[in-house]
Amino acid sequence: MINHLPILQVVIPLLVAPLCVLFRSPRLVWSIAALTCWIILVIAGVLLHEVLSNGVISYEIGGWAAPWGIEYRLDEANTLVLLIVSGIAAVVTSYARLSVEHEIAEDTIPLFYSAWMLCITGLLGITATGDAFNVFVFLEISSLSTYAMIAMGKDRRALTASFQYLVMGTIGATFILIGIGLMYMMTGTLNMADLAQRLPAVSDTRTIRAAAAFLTVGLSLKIALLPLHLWLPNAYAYAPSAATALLAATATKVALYVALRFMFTVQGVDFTFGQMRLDLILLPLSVVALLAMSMVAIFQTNVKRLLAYSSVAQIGYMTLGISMASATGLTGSILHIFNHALMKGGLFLALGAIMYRVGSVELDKLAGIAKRMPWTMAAFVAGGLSLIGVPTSVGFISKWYLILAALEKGWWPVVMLIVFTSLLAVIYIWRVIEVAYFHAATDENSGIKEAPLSLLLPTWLLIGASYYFGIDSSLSTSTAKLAVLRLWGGGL
Amino acid sequence: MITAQTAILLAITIPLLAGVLIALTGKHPNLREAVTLLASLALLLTVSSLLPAVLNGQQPILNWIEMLPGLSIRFQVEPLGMMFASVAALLWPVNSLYSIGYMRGNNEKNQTRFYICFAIAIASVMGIAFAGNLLTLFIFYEALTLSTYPLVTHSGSENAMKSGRVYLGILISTSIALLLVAIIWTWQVTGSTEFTPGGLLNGKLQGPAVGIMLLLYMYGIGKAALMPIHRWLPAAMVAPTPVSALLHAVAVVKAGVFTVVKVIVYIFGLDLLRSESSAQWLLYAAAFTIIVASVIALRQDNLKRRLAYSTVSQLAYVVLATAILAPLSVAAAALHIVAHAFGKITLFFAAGSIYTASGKTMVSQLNGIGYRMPWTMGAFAIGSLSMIGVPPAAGFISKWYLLLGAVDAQQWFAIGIIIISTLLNAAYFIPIIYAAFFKTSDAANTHGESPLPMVIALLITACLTLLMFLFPQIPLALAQQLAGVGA
Amino acid sequence: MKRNPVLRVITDLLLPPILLFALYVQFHGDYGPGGGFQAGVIFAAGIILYALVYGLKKTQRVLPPQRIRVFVALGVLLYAGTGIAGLLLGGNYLDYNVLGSNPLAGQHLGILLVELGVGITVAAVMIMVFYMFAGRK
Amino acid sequence: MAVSAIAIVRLRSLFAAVMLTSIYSLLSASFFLTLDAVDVAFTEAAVGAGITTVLFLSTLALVGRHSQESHHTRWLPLGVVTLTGAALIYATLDMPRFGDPAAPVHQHVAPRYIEQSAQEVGPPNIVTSVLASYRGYDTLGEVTVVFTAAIGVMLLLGRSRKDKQDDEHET
Amino acid sequence: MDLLGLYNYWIVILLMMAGFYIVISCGNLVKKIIGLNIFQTSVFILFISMGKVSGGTAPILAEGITRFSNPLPHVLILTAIVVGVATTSLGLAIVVRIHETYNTVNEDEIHQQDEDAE
Repeated sequence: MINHLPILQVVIPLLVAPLCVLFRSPRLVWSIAALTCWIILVIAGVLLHEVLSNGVISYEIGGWAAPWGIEYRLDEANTLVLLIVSGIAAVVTSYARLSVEHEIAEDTIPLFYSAWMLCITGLLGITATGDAFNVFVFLEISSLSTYAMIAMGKDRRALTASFQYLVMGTIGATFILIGIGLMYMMTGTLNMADLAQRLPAVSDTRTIRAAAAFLTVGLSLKIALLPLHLWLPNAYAYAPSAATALLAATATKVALYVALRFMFTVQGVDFTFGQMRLDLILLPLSVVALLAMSMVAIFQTNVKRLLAYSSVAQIGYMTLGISMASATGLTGSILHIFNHALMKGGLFLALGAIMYRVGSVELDKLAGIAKRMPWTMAAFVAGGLSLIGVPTSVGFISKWYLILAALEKGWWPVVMLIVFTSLLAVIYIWRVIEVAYFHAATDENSGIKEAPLSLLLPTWLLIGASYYFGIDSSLSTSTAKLAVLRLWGGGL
Repeated sequence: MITAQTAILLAITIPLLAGVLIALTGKHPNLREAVTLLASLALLLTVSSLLPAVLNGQQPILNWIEMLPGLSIRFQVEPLGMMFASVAALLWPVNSLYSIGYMRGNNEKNQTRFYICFAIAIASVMGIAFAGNLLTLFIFYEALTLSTYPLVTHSGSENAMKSGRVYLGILISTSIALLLVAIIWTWQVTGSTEFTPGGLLNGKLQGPAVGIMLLLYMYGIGKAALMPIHRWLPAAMVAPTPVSALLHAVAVVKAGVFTVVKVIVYIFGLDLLRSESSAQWLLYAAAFTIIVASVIALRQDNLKRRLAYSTVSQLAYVVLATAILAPLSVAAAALHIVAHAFGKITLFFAAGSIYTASGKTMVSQLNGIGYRMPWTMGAFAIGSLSMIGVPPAAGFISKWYLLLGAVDAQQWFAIGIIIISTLLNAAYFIPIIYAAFFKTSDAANTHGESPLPMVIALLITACLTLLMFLFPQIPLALAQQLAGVGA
Repeated sequence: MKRNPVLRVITDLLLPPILLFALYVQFHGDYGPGGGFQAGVIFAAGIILYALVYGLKKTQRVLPPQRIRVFVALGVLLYAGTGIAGLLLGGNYLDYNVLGSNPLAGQHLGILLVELGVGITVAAVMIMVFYMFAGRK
Repeated sequence: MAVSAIAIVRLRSLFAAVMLTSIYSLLSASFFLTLDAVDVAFTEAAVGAGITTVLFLSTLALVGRHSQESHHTRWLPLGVVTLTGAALIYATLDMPRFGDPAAPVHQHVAPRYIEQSAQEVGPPNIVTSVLASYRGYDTLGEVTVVFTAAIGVMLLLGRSRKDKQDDEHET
Repeated sequence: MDLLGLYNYWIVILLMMAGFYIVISCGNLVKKIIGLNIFQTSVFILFISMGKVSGGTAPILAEGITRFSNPLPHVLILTAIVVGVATTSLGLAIVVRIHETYNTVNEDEIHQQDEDAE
């Protein structure tokens, strides 16, 4: 069975999704979903171990050899992403029970979990596949389920947020489809490894350049890279809490991984940075994203929105690392994908717990909440410190590599930028902390109790992980470095 | 007997453990404070158990986890760290005693949070003192900032919040914006962040880069309060007095200058700085801070604020001493860290004692108070003498070595600064003592001395100030070891 | 429309051929154009026509939404399950060669099952979606 | 086709727009037919002209037929569209000519489907072979997408308005 | 240069852009979905065009025919059409819900209502 794990990773949640529809009891469906997620986490762990010890795993679906059939191709880069997605999925699903019962009408809960599992299936499928068109198909699975989940938010603005995301997401997906189509047109193949071999011969053509451009724009929409981030703040702010946590920690990361895969493996470093000079486009966008979005975050009054804008800014760090076009920079990016998933996931889970008790995440409703929910707020503080990049947290590790990469290049302004945006993070995190800790509690808040254990435990699991990997980063950094070597191909 | 490695680990875990226990016993004040006191004594024992080995020239090392590839959390007990740790460990029990009196006497809220944060801050101080490389130091440096933030904003008032923002803003932003960058740059240049005798950067970095690196470090270490990044220190005065005492005598500011000395001695190395003209600015920056801060102190009527600006100028002494770059002056810097700690904590204890007993905070209100609170004001006088640098107080020793070092290095400019600032010190301390003992009080004051624990505490620190003058052997030996000059 | 006898008669006449045609498309996909997807759509179109003429209530009495919901899931399960079957019989996922006695027979069976899965899901989904929209009035 | 597309841009009546979309769909279906894509044509006719139209009409029945035009500035969208179009035109410049049998698409991967599928898979309809077997996994994904859409629609429209109001009264 | 061979593509691009323009410029949500539909359908045509081989026939094996059009794009587009209809139905479902809660499907009016609510 062990050699079938790559496909089982994706197909198990895919099978569970329709199963969810067949049952009526929310609890039962939740148990199945949670169990599934832990199983796929174990699978992802085994796969990562396999990849680290034995190298790339290729799995031919249907028994048809690539490029005729569809191939799953696991290397250090995407297995790490698989681990992130399934790990976050496991923790967040465990957390979801109460939060979902609280925010979603009871009779639709089985359907909600079905969408939930589909979203996870989609994300895993995108990550595992070695086929360009398959990426598109699974992207749509995850996107459609995401639209549906976002629309389930209690606030009516959830509907418009979902619609906006649907329109922008579909445009993005169609752009990706055009990009893939143009590449197919010039090479006759859809398999990524095969594309990588055949592209150099035609990389001089205008068609391929346009293809790369369309792919990049389409993926940037999904990554929420400025200025294509417009869908994200509303979507994150009004989606159900559990869904926000799942999406914030995984969706944009997976899209970014796909972008990396195309930039590095498929098109190759020489093409992406030598011919297209993508670094020249990414650099200013990342800089603006970091600065502008951090500042916008400071002025938000809804904490979920605040963190959403912070996410857009943090994506800027990841693209900044890529734009340096150096091994250290890319290591920083990949590490930040991993690290940011942990901390943002933890932060949104803490917010979900607050939502569960307070019923709102507006800043002025949180006055003095730290007294009532000390553990939840402690988790928020810990996550916030990680976002700032305080040492022993994962945020510090990412920042270390990014600054190191900028220093290697001698890009002092970029060093200053990274540092400055960390300070902006201090401001927006501290606004929340001050209100929660030092403002007197309002009368409404006087009866609020600490969040139940089933919400606290998963939250602290992620926060704990974000400190574990901050103190002992050997596992994450070594995997990230191997992933960089793999992505870079022979050029390093 | 426990091994040195265990002792290092214990020194950090005892206060942390105490924090947990305090949290658990928060509902029972007596038990909670017993925990604090016991833990502080246990820490004192642990730290002193390390002393003999260090005096014998050993430097116990403990490598903990590898945080980044090739970069672990590492502890190494060298003379300066030993000195710093001993001072902190010695003053924690005293400060705890004092805190109990103060917090109860003023009926402060959130006392449990206070003691927890205090314990964590002490753990961070131990981590800073024993840090074996820059990364470790940085981690505990940030932990110290964060754990003292709730102490500064303790009262929760609008004013406290504002000051808290200044405090956190300056300390976090300088450390992340400058210190972290400097550390990563060092790592990029040398592939290491370890404290190396003779200087890690020596021979690896030349030219103006040295000056820039020095700039990053010196202003990155915001806790050393070099002007113009000193503002957090007066702002932090909104905190309860035991915190001010801790911040200004033991933990935070000393962590700052301690880091400055360590960076200059072990990261740059005296030779490198001496040979680079781009690094000479430090001396003048320190001199500027000494004079300006003293002048400002002279004009403060609020006692705690006057003490705060006095601290700013005294910290700059340490920096100045180090910047002279002579072995003797480096020893003086180390000594001054200790001497100032004892003296300033006494002064703050006295200020808190005055506030608890009489509610007074202004210098102009203190006429004749010496008769009502003889012990407190007596101790205050001893502390002041130490600040000015007059025998029989500890301050004299460090100032003496400072002068020796300056003469040795023929830094006439520095000598001039020292003399002027001594006069200024005298100008802002002597009037207080004079008013307290020789002026008659204008209002009908009925208060007496403050609660007994506070009086005991401040007497202990005053005695320590005198004792260090009389028996300076141990700190002297450590300081000489650090500077590499024979006893 | 419910009262228009002409429409009713035409619907009655048309419905069986439409459903039959759907089945033809479903199983003839191997040889000519068509397959599960098209068949599903045509089947659904038939039902929708019926619903338009006879009303939603009556249609739902014949095909209750609950049952459709089961079919929605069933199709996907059939498809994915076929893949698992291949896996259990020693091949890779979705490898049909191992399903039959020889590869060609296996492929034939596999494609049949898979197309059936597609057909069921697509028909069920289309009917379901229509129910949902029509049910909002 | 072009006419119908541009007419949709100008039209205010949503009903007419939907009808034109349907016609557009049918036209493209016939276009597919001329391009030898019989399966695609069949599907496009059934889906684009059939199901999609029904869905649009059901929606219109619920939301009303007329579109009020908003007074946005038209320059930004026009700019974006022109840019995208220009990028695509640029892309076409190096494309293989339409119908060229020597184009790379016909040289790699596809020949095996045409030559081997009869022996390897069986059905004479190559599209079916590729769809269900060679790239069967994509089709599984496709079915899952349809399933996802159904889940989404059921989530959104499954509860009647009355249920929801009851719910809100409770909380 | 034989530009005539590209003429076909250009028409497709024109259509595509018309759809795209509807999506991003129209304030009416239903019309946006219509635009998406047209946009996607045009992309399908682009794909199918590249699969065409002059003189080829539909890729159904039969006696005596040796020249087939490329079946792979057909397969891809079959999948893409389905994805398209799935997106459309979900999008319309959201539109219906938006209409129920806001009583309008015009983007500006929705925006206005949200701002008034705040």
